[in-house]
Amino acid sequence: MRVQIDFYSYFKDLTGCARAFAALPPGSTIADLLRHLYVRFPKLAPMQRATLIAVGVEYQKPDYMLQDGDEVALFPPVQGG
Amino acid sequence: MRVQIDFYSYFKDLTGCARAFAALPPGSTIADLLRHLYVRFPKLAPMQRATLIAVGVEYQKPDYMLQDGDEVALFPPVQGG
Amino acid sequence: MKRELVLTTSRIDEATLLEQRTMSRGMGAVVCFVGVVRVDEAGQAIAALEYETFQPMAQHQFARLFDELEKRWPVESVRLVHRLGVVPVNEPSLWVEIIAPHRGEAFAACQFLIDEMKRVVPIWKKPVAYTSLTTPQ
Amino acid sequence: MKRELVLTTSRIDEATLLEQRTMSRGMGAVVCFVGVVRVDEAGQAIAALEYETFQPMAQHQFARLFDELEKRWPVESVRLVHRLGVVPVNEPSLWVEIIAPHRGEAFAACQFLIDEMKRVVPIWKKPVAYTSLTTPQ
Repeated sequence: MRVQIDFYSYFKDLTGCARAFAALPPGSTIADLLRHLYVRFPKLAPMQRATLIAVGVEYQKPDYMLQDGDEVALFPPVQGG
Repeated sequence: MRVQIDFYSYFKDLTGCARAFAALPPGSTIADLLRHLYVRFPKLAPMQRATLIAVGVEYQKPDYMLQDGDEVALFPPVQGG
Repeated sequence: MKRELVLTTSRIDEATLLEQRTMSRGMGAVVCFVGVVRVDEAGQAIAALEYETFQPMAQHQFARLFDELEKRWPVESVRLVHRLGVVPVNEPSLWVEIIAPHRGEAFAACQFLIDEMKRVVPIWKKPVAYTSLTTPQ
Repeated sequence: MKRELVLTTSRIDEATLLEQRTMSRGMGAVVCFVGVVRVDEAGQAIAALEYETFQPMAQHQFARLFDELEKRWPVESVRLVHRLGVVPVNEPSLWVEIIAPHRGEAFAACQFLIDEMKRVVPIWKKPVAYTSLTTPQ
């Protein structure tokens, strides 16, 4: 299956892109996706504890099971106001 | 000595006047003044526990020693806003 | 700390107060409170509230509260307008604005000022009923 | 509960927002918060902040917060404007207004909304430095 990953704020600078795609085995979770991304974008790895993850417009946890076509967003803590 | 007493809010209705004067022996306290006023204006007496007392523009306690010419204000709890 | 205190029988003009706002470049937070006369006072429909004050004492007590505010928080500006006399339902009786570097201190200072005002500043209100000639809205 | 949410790159026009305020006769409290870009961000003098959002998610998360607000307090109206893009120092980036029957609930709801926004709504800011061509004011 294939998921889309959007990066926001300085995560775009760390990855060098705003959007990426990943092909993952069926049944993969967000944790699996992160392992994949940390290899591909090593500068993201140190941010792990300060990374927020959404699928669509909802926050999700690492054990969330991804579906084909999911749009995942990865970003640092929010700072509105 | 002689002090001036101003009443505010519904205390004016209870006393029937906005201002009164009292002649008191030297060394009288606010407590002494109140005893005098509760005889003169008996409808004030039941309000005793909800009465605020100022001399000039400062709140004072019953043991405050009055001076000749003091301007005392008596009023119910304040309700600005 | 800039201080403005207005006790007035005129209508509170929020638009003009907004226009007159100034804040320095180090300030990050404005908290504004508007107290408005509600139609129901203690379960009874009213037409207005009538506010009375003992003005010299009110001014003195507000000055003391402003002093206290300045001691507690790094507030750059406090402006407070309290209307007196008859204030019809749905019109503001109180307008308060606090300007401070950060949100937390602006909210704290604004709430402190209103809480303390309601404890020590000699202002009283009494309901003004609808007369028999007036149809309650 | 009336809800208005605006995410915009335009300047926040407080005067117009004030003009558009409506409140019913049972409401007694308006709390308004304005967040303004400060000249010093983390000890460094800046020229502006640049705000970025993930807009569909921001709108969804604001809607969830408005739902929560409505559950917790008898708020009649919530209006929130967040500016995006480059916001110069001394200009508002955030404007929030809460209208409720009483002061306590209006303050609580306003502070809750801002606190939660800063926790869950995907908006980020980055400092915009003075360039060598600009003289810091």
